[in-house]
Amino acid sequence: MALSKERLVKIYEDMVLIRRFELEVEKYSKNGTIPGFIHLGVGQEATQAGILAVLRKTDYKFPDHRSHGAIVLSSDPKDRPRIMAEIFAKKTGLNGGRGGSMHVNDLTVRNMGFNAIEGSVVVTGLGTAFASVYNHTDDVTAIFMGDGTLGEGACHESLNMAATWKLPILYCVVNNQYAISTPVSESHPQKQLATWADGYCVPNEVVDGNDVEAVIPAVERATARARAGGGPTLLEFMTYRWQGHFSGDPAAYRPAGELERWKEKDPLKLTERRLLSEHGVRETDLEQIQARVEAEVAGYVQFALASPDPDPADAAKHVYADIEVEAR
Amino acid sequence: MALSKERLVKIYEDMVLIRRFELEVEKYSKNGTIPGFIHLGVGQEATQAGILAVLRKTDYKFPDHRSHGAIVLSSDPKDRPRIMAEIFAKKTGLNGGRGGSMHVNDLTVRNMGFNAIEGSVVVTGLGTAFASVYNHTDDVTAIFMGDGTLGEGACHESLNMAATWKLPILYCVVNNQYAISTPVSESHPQKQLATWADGYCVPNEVVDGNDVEAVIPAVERATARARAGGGPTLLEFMTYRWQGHFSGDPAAYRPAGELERWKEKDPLKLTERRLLSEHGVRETDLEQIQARVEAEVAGYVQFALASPDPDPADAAKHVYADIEVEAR
Amino acid sequence: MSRILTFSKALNEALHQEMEQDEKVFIIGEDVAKMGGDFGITSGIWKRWPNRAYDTALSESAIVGLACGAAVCGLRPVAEVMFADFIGVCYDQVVNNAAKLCYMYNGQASAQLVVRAVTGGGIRCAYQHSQCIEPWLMNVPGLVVVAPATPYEAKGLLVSAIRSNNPVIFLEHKGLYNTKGEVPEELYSLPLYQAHLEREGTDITLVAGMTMLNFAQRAADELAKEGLSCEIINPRTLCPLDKDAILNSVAKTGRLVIIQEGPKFMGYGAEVGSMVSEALFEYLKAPIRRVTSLDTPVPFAPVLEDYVLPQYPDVLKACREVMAF
Amino acid sequence: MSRILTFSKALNEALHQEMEQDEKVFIIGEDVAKMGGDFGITSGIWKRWPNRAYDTALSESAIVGLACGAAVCGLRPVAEVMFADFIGVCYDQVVNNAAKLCYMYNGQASAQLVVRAVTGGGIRCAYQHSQCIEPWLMNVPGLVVVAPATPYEAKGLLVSAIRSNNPVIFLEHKGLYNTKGEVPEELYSLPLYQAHLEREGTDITLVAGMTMLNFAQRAADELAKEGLSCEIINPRTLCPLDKDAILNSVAKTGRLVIIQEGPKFMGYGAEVGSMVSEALFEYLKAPIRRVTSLDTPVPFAPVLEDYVLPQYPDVLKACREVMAF
Ligand SMILES: Cc1ncc(C[n+]2csc(CCOP(=O)(O)OP(=O)(O)O)c2C)c(N)n1
Ligand SMILES: Cc1ncc(C[n+]2csc(CCOP(=O)(O)OP(=O)(O)O)c2C)c(N)n1
Ligand SMILES: [Mg+2]
Ligand SMILES: [Mg+2]
Repeated sequence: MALSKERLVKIYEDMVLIRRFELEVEKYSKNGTIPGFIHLGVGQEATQAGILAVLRKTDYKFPDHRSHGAIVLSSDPKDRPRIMAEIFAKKTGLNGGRGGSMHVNDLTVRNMGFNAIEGSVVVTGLGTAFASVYNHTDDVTAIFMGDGTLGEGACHESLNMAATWKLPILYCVVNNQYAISTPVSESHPQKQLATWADGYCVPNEVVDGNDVEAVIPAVERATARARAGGGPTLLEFMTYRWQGHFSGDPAAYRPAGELERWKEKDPLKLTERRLLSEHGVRETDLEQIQARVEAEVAGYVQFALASPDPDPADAAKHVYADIEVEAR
Repeated sequence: MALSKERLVKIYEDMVLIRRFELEVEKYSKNGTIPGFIHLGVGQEATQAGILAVLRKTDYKFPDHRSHGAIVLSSDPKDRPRIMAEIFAKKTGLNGGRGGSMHVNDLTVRNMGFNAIEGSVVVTGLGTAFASVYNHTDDVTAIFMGDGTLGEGACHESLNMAATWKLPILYCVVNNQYAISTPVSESHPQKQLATWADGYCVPNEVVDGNDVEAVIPAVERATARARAGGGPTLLEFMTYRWQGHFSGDPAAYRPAGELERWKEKDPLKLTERRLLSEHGVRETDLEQIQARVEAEVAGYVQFALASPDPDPADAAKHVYADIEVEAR
Repeated sequence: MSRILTFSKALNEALHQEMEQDEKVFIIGEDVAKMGGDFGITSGIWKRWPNRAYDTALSESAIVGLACGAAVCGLRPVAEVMFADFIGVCYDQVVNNAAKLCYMYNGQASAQLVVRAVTGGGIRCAYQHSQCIEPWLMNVPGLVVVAPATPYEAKGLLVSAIRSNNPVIFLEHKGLYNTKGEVPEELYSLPLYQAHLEREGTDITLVAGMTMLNFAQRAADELAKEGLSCEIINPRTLCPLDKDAILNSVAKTGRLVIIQEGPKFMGYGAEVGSMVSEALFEYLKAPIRRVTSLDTPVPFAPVLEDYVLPQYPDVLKACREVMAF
Repeated sequence: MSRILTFSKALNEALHQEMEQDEKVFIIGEDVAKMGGDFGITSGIWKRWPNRAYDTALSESAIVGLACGAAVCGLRPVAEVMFADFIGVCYDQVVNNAAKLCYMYNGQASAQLVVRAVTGGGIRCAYQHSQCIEPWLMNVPGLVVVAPATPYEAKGLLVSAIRSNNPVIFLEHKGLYNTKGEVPEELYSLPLYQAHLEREGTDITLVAGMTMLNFAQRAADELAKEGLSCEIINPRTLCPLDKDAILNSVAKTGRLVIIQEGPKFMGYGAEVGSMVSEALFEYLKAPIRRVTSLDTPVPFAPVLEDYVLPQYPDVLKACREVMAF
């Protein structure tokens, strides 16, 4: 079933927000304002926005290293400037600037954050799902993981245990065709990664990750199953990252024309066309949305730029829950 | 196709050897002569003898912690007493007594030994298989692994890589129903573990592990495929260990009657019946074999008992390939 | 009321009593539920709390990972990885996840879990079942490493470990399981991060925990006959270490012998020695001595393993040398 | 003939030249073949030897496990695990397998492999991409840990690591990749297990490797102006450590400052300090000092990371204190 105009418009705005956010991050990363590595999700907006559109605030969310979009959408709008500030390494960041791009967490909305070791959150997620069952709640755990991450042994231990215990987990495999420079076909034997879950008798689907109207129903099916005690589901979202692995990677490993072909499947354009042709939305409406979002994100950047650096001595805080370590 | 009388007689003798060997080890473990932990393979003789009957001397063999039988059969008969001596912690042991029951290796016959971390040899085996391909030989790598061991993440990394690169590996999953006290059904979601390999597009079979005439053809199919460049195969051998996990474990976790039911499927009895009914072998022939093997194994024990302890200072040898570490 | 219990039974009692008074506590690991653990430490728990005791597949990363996630949700997992050597396969979860969660969450949540593991040599189980893995974990800020030496400590420290909001690696030396000692029936706890002054003395400080404490006590008795007075410090918590307890003692005695199982090079005795020699340069009357295992893997044959592990006479020799200096 | 090369290029040249002269050498890891490695260290190899360069899935245990098996068959794998922090996920293969194979095989075979990994902080990559993981590996008999400090060492030590019959963990500090120095064109090797005397001096011994060597040299220059003469020892191989080189130097100077990135507690400086204070008790004129990181994880924000990492002024301060003692 197609989405209502209202819902599709809302999700379109979410996708525009992700795109905008990423392009701003790219700009300030390239000009050296943002320290460290940055992994951008441009091209993957439909997967991130679609999943977050279904998840509840109380569901446990484990983003991966390419999840700025999911992180922004999971947080309360008032906190979103602080996500940009975190990426900018500022004191006002959601985590006081100690984590940065790869590590933004927000426990108030159960964004459990990413541990930069690929595969690690895939087993950590067993624990939040376990807690839901232990506490008799119907919260699900959604884990973002790339196609490459599927190579890690931790993924097997997680799927095996989740399948055996029927834990409420969504394995959101974002297949953007590459792990850094390595194409999926060179690191995995399956034609579709989703079929890997067959080996564990875990329901799985291949989903067009660029089409929110494909993403949302699939995620709804999976969350419904999980909340009903039906156990885990693995969803493989077929999509593509427009930039290199990290901001700055020339991505020379991509065959000529590949990027262009995928750009024709731009998730934003796809939804724009639907809104215009099927929902009677006008170009000007879309332009208004884009303008509003642009201003919104510009505000995040302003906030981040205007924010102070962390207090150096904060670096010695919270190593342990109860005792202090020696500071300088 | 059924095995020839000669071959079946030979393999029967191999199985009797394993049974005999294990019972002697149990005896000297129980009376305290053998130090450390012992894991016995009584009941699993057909799987071990069947696999070893097909493997070549040049094939790489990775036994597991319950593989005395496979270890004995892989070694040159003249070296077999030294295997018993190794288990007895003697200087004359194949490894000078430094390894013992779980760690007997014999590089002269490419028994690569076991690393007591479950799942570890499953990835190490990638390397011997890789070397076969690198060196353009058709040697296969056979890895023994229990049903429980399949829980380790390393197994996933191994199967994924072997399937992607079509490495010549036999994953010999010895399903004896338990991992220590935990039944397979409580740690794995599949009805048959073999189907786990479907998730990697790896050919797999469920095999009656108590019937050498089922084991041998299955292993022959798998080795033929591997030698021909067809990649890995996973074989699940359905069998049962008669004793507890380790010698001394009362195995209170077993439902009443289970052991008895499996004893009716005694791999030795099964083959005896065949030899008597289908191959015109006489009781007395079987008794001669049993007597010969008994004397043989008694010889191993005599050798082990008569052997001296290692020289203590040898403990400091071979930490590094080229430099000595400080001794006492 | 206190009675004589084995180290194993003391641990088991601690688990039962903590399970009783905090429903957020659960146990998970291989064979810990129905069978009650490879070493029987968790026996009886599954019978009383079938929904709070979980047997798992052989998946140590999943066990520790699950514990991390559950802990962040407010539960108090007590995970077992059987032999401490197996921490190798879940090392990433321990050092890159559990150890850093409190820091990553700015103190808003933390990996309030316990990983129980059986450490040390002596039972002829060779290379991968006999190691003292403490040093693998002691350069990792955020981790707590606890190592009890007596049944009394086993119960009191395990209770504190479970209640701690930090990830605690709780090391149980297999050589201690059958040792006996006085243990109060009632629920009690012993403070983490505090060493215990086992015996006061004036001539030499002996730092020794787990099975090595017994060496220290025997040596102190024997040397007492020679008119030598040993002070014994049992670290109890290896990391973060109770530096003051050790420094105060050595400041008094001026001599230090560290008795530690496990390879000498980069063993925890290295930190103790450096810390003391830096802080008490002018107080030291003799060079610090470390009594340790050889820098080799642990072999199987008794004569070989014994050759590698620290031996009691080594302790006497070290003490006499330090005094003779 | 020698020219100025970067540390990265020197490593790359070592790989090319060893690949050329020994067909048993191959490289394996994530993105090491077609892309030439995340940091470009393996670039050009796949083009020249397409059958000896392997891109893998994200499977570090499989990478190291495969390397172990292939090594035992006589090949010489050079594996890369990218960031050294990732050794956490294949730790078991490194410490329980590679490190022990020579011992388990009674010297008949060994894990003659190299695991290359990028260690250290400074590039704002936070908790799991910035650690100095040396201490995770230094209490594990059988392992060799090598840590070059200059392009010249990078090439010569990598060549020796590849030729070594021991498992060598080869640590490349990310802060050094772009540093430049003289590197001979021809194939040469530098001995493992030998420290290098970087500079002779009489007042203080500075032990410093990798990026810390630069701190030591700057400090030595600056202190020279104050009439202070520093001797600098660069360990090169952290484990097994060249104890004699350090002892000979401190026996002469009587003073020791260890400069080490990574947490202080149980860092390798702890072993150096204990070893020296035990052996040279009567020679030491002042307490040993360790300049290290704080005992915390490594945070992201530059001001935070800099606060945690050892800073150059700390070195001067330590040296002056040691002299003033
Ligand atoms: C255990 C581990 N190995 C390797 C890395 C380095 N690394 C970071 S992202 C990445 C590629 C991941 O690919 P994929 O899972 O497909 O996610 P994508 O980058 O395509 O979104 C690699 C190899 C890591 N962070 N952790
Ligand atoms: C990584 C690791 N985890 C746990 C153990 C302890 N352990 C040894 S054997 C075993 C059970 C293995 O079961 P299975 O693989 O089915 O083999 P079986 O004993 O039934 O032959 C366990 C848990 C180990 N040796 N290594
Ligand atoms: Mg990808
Ligand atoms: Mg089994």
